[in-house]
Amino acid sequence: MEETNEKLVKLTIDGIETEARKGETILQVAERLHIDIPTLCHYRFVKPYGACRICSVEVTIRGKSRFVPACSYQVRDGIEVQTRSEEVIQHRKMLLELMMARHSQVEVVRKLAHEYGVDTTRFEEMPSEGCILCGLCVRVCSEVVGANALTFVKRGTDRYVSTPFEGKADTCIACGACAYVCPTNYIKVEDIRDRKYVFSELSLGPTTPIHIPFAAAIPGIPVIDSHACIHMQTGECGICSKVCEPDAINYEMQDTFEEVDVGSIILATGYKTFDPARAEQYGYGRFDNVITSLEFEHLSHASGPTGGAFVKADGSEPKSVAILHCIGSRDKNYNEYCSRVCCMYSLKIAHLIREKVPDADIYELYIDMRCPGSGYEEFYNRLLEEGVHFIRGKGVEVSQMPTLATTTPAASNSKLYVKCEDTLLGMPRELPVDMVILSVGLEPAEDAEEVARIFKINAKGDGFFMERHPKLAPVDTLSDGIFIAGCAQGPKDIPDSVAQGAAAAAAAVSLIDAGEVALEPITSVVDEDVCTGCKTCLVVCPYGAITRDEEKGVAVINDALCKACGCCVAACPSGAISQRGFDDTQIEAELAALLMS
Amino acid sequence: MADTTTTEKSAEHTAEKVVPFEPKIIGFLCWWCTYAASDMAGTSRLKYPPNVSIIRVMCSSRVDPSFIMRAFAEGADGVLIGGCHLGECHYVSGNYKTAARIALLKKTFSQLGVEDDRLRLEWISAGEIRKFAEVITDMTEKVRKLGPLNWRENFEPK
Amino acid sequence: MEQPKEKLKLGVYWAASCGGCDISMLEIGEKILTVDSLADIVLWPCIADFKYKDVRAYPDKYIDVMFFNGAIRNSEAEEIAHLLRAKSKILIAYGSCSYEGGIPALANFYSKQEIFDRAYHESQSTVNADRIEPKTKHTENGYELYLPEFWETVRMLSDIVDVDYFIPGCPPAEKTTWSAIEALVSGNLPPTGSIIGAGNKSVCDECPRERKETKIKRFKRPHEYVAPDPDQCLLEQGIICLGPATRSGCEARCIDSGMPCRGCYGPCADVYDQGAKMISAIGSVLESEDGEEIQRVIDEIMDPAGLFYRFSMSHSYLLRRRLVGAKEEMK
Amino acid sequence: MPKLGTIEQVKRFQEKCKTALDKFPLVVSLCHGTACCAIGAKELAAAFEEALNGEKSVKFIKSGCHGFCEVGPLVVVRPLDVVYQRVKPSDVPEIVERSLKKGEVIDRLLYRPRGNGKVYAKEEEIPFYAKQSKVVLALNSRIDPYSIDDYMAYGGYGALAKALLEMTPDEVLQEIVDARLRGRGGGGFDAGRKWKGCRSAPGERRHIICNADEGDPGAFMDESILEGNPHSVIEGMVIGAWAIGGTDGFIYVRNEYPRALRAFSNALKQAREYGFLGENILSSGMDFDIKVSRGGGAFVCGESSALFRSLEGDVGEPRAKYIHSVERGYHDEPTNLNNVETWANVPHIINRGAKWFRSLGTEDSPGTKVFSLVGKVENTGLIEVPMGITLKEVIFEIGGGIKEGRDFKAVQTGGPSGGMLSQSQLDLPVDFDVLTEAGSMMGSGGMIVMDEGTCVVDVAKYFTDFLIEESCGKCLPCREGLMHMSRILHRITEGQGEPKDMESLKRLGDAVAVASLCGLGTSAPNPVLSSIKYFEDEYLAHINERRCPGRVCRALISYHIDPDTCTGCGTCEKVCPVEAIQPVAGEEREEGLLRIIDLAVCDKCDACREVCPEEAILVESPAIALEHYRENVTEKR
Amino acid sequence: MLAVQEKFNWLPPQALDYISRRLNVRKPRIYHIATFYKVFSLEPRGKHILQLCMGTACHVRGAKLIADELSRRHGIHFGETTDDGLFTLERVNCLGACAIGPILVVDGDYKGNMTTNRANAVIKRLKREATEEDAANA
Repeated sequence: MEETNEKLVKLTIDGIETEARKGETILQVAERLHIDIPTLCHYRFVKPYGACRICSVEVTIRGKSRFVPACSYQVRDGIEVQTRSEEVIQHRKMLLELMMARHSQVEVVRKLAHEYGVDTTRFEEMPSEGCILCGLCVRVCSEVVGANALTFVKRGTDRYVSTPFEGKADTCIACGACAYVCPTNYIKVEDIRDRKYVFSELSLGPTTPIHIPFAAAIPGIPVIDSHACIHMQTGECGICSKVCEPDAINYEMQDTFEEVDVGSIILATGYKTFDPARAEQYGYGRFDNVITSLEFEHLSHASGPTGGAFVKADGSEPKSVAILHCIGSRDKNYNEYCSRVCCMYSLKIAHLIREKVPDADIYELYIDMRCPGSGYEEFYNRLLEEGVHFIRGKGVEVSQMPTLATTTPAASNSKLYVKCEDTLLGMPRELPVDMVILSVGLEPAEDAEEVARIFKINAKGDGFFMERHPKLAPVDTLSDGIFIAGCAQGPKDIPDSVAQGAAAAAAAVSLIDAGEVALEPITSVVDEDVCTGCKTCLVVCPYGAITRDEEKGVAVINDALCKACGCCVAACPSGAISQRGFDDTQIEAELAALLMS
Repeated sequence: MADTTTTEKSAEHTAEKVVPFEPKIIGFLCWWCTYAASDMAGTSRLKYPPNVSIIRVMCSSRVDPSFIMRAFAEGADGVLIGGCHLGECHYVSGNYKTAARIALLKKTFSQLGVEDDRLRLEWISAGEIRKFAEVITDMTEKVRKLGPLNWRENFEPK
Repeated sequence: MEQPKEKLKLGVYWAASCGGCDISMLEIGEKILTVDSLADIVLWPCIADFKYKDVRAYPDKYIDVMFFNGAIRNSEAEEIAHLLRAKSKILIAYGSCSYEGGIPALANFYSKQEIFDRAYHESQSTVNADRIEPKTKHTENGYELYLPEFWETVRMLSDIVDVDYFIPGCPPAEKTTWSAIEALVSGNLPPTGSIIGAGNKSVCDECPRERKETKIKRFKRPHEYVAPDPDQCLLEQGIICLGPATRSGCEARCIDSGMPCRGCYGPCADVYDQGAKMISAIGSVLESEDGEEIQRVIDEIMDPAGLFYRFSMSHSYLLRRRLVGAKEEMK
Repeated sequence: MPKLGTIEQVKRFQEKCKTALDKFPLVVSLCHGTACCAIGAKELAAAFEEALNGEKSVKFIKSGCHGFCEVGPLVVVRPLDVVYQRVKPSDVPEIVERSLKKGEVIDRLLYRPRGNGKVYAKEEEIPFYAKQSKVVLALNSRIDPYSIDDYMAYGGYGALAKALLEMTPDEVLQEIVDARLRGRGGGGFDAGRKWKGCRSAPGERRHIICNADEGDPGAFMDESILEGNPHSVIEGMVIGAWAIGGTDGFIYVRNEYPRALRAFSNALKQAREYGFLGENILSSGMDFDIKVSRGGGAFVCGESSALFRSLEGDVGEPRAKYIHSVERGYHDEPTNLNNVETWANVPHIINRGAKWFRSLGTEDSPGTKVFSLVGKVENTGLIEVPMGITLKEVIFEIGGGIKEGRDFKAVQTGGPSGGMLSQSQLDLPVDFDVLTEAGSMMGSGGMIVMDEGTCVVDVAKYFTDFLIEESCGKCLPCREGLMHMSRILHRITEGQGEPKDMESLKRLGDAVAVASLCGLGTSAPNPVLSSIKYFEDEYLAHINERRCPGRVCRALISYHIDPDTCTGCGTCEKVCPVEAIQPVAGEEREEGLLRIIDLAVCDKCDACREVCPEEAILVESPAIALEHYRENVTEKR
Repeated sequence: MLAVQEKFNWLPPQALDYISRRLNVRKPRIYHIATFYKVFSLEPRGKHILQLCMGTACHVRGAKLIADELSRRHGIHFGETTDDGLFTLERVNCLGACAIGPILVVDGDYKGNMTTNRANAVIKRLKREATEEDAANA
């Protein structure tokens, strides 16, 4: 309740003299004084209801004492409140006994009853599912969410909570508020979508619309998911702003686009992993226990869904794991290039599994074990010593039942069979394993094409950004001032990416430091008397160096960007563009000279 | 330096004392690849006919069809244009423009009676010095077969 | 318009012409009266009969301003061209035909023999069993008849004589004609040999349509577009419009009525060969990064030479189709 | 009819109606209340109308309930003032001929109380009426509820005119406060103070509501008032509106009272025609109208906050009572809710003044109270007695003692929220505070007399079951507590009671009373608690001896035929639905063989006992019955 | 809703939808009201509506016996409609005619001083009438 200058009310509670604003309830005063009063059907953001009566306390006014629910009784001048008097405790015990008769198996009730020493009930047990009819869900749904999807039905002992006419409530927006607020969590939010529980969803997403994206998020401040937020949809709720002391929540904030003038741009837009679903032969998405290496990272991470435990989809511990290299790379039908990093991270995965499940059989199916650089080969040898089985042959298929005659089918039928050709032994093999980890290769980011188009740099055949020169200028691009770094330029591991990042930054800083840019000497020039702004040259220039000056209606060339290729000179239909070198006149003179004889 | 093959031919026709037709071919070579290839070909002492006189341009897209028209009009028997392979143009998309222009030009020439072989567009990257030499040799032979264009005689002398 | 001392002597002649230019002289409407008040028509075969001998009778430089329209197709045209050059102070090549060859110059795609075969033998309506073709000299019962020599190639006026000024257009627009007359009458004329009455820029300068820098996927042939978008540039809609490579001055009258510019005002200021420039422009605006696709799209343009050299055949480097052994290649 | 505007016009009109009424020398008033109609009053009315259709000099009235339902259908003939009871259509010609034409009294139709052989003709003489002092029910037997003229003939709407035109709202309010009129709905809260609270509460709109929900089973006084004299309630409400500054009025009628609803709606229409409702009532500048809203069969809606919810078109779920309804009631606006009987008293107080009202009843419970005296009492019906009268007078003098001379056991007052009073409390005066102290409650005025043949535990169980049925189920103690109390009571009545049950009943009752949210819950345990307090022995009988003193609890009783009194007529055998009654060979009696009840088959439907002419069928506890059975049958056979 | 109940003797779902739309009242509230108040029934009710008063006065004078009679003998239970759709028995708390309890109301017609025998008689009569009626129009 906000501070108002209404007159204050004096009262004593449990012998403590205190003051409260008119209209405040005993519960609020008690909370302020840290006096514990049990509540079941009370929730701060809904109007007090007074159904469970467990919060009843003894109030004496002018000598006459009576029992009132602390949650809804508004304090009055001169009242004397006893929250733990002998009768209060006795009645609370009786109420709990009544509740135990009906809801003995409900966790909340049993715990509260236990606190008051009530473990058995003299009354006849009449177990009901778990709804203690506190009405919180109904009230939250109407007062806070505004969807009005739930209601009480019938009255007296056969009163229960349900949706209108027992059908599907069409106004329900599945916000889960009722499930959240239910003290006995008797309401569950069913995932009516019939999707299987697939590891890729292990991220389980945030539980509430307002959340900190993940543990180590920078900046570590909460964000609101506008689709899930009730306030954004129905205008109701708004609890988060009520609770936030610094009142930092502003619902109207929209994503804003900032227009920034910069001298140089570094594109480090990264990569995406190869989607193994494209190669159905590996069974990703069909079999629960086929996961990608990224998902393994998520699974084995301490703050991951399973707290770091490496388990199968059904939660049990896998005894045998196959790690398949080169999924989606060094493969004609997907990506021909080698993604460079999969071998090393596959070894790391094998090592991690060895740590988490010491007695597991780990198979690594590889074509060539590429461990370049210092320390990598040693790691590989260490893996060899740790008893990881290395099979030199690419995994070609994962199926649920054995296909080769030579394999001995495993006992339990939950095994996955990885077919491969062991080139060292020179025969096909089929490994019955519990789990398959696909070391997926690297691919250009989803929007790589779009980014290339915007920044007027072109992409190589395989989709990664084209550097100015593979050896001499790996972080520069053809357009001056635009640099690329990391996997955007091609698959590479972290050390290389970091090195490129530094290089790009250095290049950019050197530009800034230099203060001026060496221009191409023989850029093109537009003759404004002749040019009509027909935009043919705008379309032609790959560097976007030519723009149209709307008032004068003529093309204007930006010398800093022009690379002097001369394409626009040839393209200009009215011959308005000339060049400070290789000009028409010069070439025609050369031509004439050559054809003199 | 005249090619050995041509000397035999001339021996047979000594009687008619026919000087073999040496086609005059203009070559517009892109500085980043084909020109570099010609440079490399030279340093690696590759043999190829001298009929192509080379004009260096920064990019094949600098070659204006009017140059080619003019070249033929003023006595060239053939025109060769060398550019980087598609997708590898130093200026990102220059060679796409050239491809379109030359295709259109070839159609126009076919209407003007200029044989197709006289105008040739080749993608020769800096390293393909062998290919450069072959192209030059092949084109020279073809134009020689076609004979001189000398466009001027097309009209009554004025 | 201040009154010159005495009336100017004005002449108009039509060589290989359709007569459109002569008629378009009247497009200046009632201003023809001011012209009449300023000048006397001393030669205009289209409206009044004149004889060679009369013209020859004029003293040299007699005619102040001579509007010469029509290309040089035969010897007679060449002869009169020389004659009028001599007789007139200012010789103006009026209209596309005299300035750059115009429609008649399209004949340069055929040799003289192919034209005669078509005209006098193969055309469906001719019955010419004994293959009679016109001769330059023919005697008939004692009289000698002469016909002008039919040249192999159609030339523009400036190929024959020195032309003082050129007025492009097929026919030149009213604004062009009038601004030329004004310039002549007022006397402030640009250096000889330049173009008067038209702009330096391309048609796009006067074209109201909006250009959005769009690249074109493929070109549409005439039958494929019925109602192009009225506001957007035709070229950007895939319709080949020669506006960008054509001199302005006609106030984009064709484009206003939805038809692409066919380049009748000839090349822009710094350009000689209009066709070549257009080929380059069309090649540049094509959006494709795949060799085969580029070839496929270009193949869809059926008659590039005819399209790009519709008017300026004589004002191009190659001037005509090759004569030697040309027949078999002609598709 | 002209809209009356001034007090003179009202007075003059009243005179006009009075003279119109006096024109009829003879008046026949037939009780057309719900009870009488149920036993033939409708047919009787038809017969009278047919017989009198020609007569101009006789005014035939189908009046509201006279009160003496036991001897209905009732006909009162004036000016003879004679009361004919249990009149059948066949008596009509005789009544017309002898009483109306010749003014003779028909002896056989007079009231003869059982036992003392006396005959009473006049209304005043009949003991049932003698002790009563009718204020609210005074006109019930005199006027035709469907005619406003009759009501005005007796001075109707005079009080309204006086209040609106001659008194200021404060004066009216002060009059009610002085009268210390306490709410007749059950709470007994001082109406005057309530009006003042509502008047001073902030808010532009004030609602005047008449609570005609009367959920208490066994109480039908509100119905009779509404049916018999609806105009008095309307007049009371308009006066209330004038005093409080009410803007709009409602009456919340129980759905089970269709006849009362019809009478009241008709009265509303007439009142509007006469200008007592609608705009500018009696040109006093006050606009006020009353809308009728029907309940849906929920006892809980009797409670004020639940009633407001129901009126708002929502479910009758009560709200915490700390916010007085006068401040935030219906639609959270100031609301003044009073019972039908309370409103009906208002015109009388205005007419005859607070001092007159204080002269009736006791010091702190002035005025009269209407009770519905039902149950095992000789003269059941509706009585209006001054507060302070003792229970003994009510039951024995007015009620005529216990039916069929049986012994009195208990009386239950206040309906389900009330309690049971035993023999020892008979001398208590009847008023709000005394009854509450005694553990019961005045309630709406239901007074159910119980004799030896009723089982206290069974009644307590009945009330608890009733309350479970009617509880809105919102708060835990009421919903769960009552359910468990009922389970215990069921066990006791089925003979499986345990001694510790008494303790849990008390503790549970206490908890429910203390912790419940609304009135229903807090008063629900009263019947059980008071019955334990006064009839603990009967509970113990059930628990320890498995015996039901009242011989009602089915599990604890069994039927057997007394061999000495049974005449062998066999009627019981014919009636028994399960053929549990067989003749006993060789046991000749006057009219046939002795009958015996096969205890295994008998399902105690009580049909045989009802029809036995000799009352030979006795209800005993199983042990005794078994013993009888063994004596008479087994040895004999 | 009372009007609909009176007219159709029960609350058909379509009617409730219509009410929900017309009066712009949320569906859950209507459902709660329909199940809260005794007078409403969501199932169609029988041809004859029997209302047995279970008020205190009637109870004391044996209403319970009649109730047991109806349920055991004729399978008519409180708040239910017999399978043949003939009878719906409803429990009512005091009809205001306590003096002549127990009362059984048959289709609006009050029958006072009811006993188990008279109750049986009434049911038999109604059943006989129903069978005659079927015979007549069959």
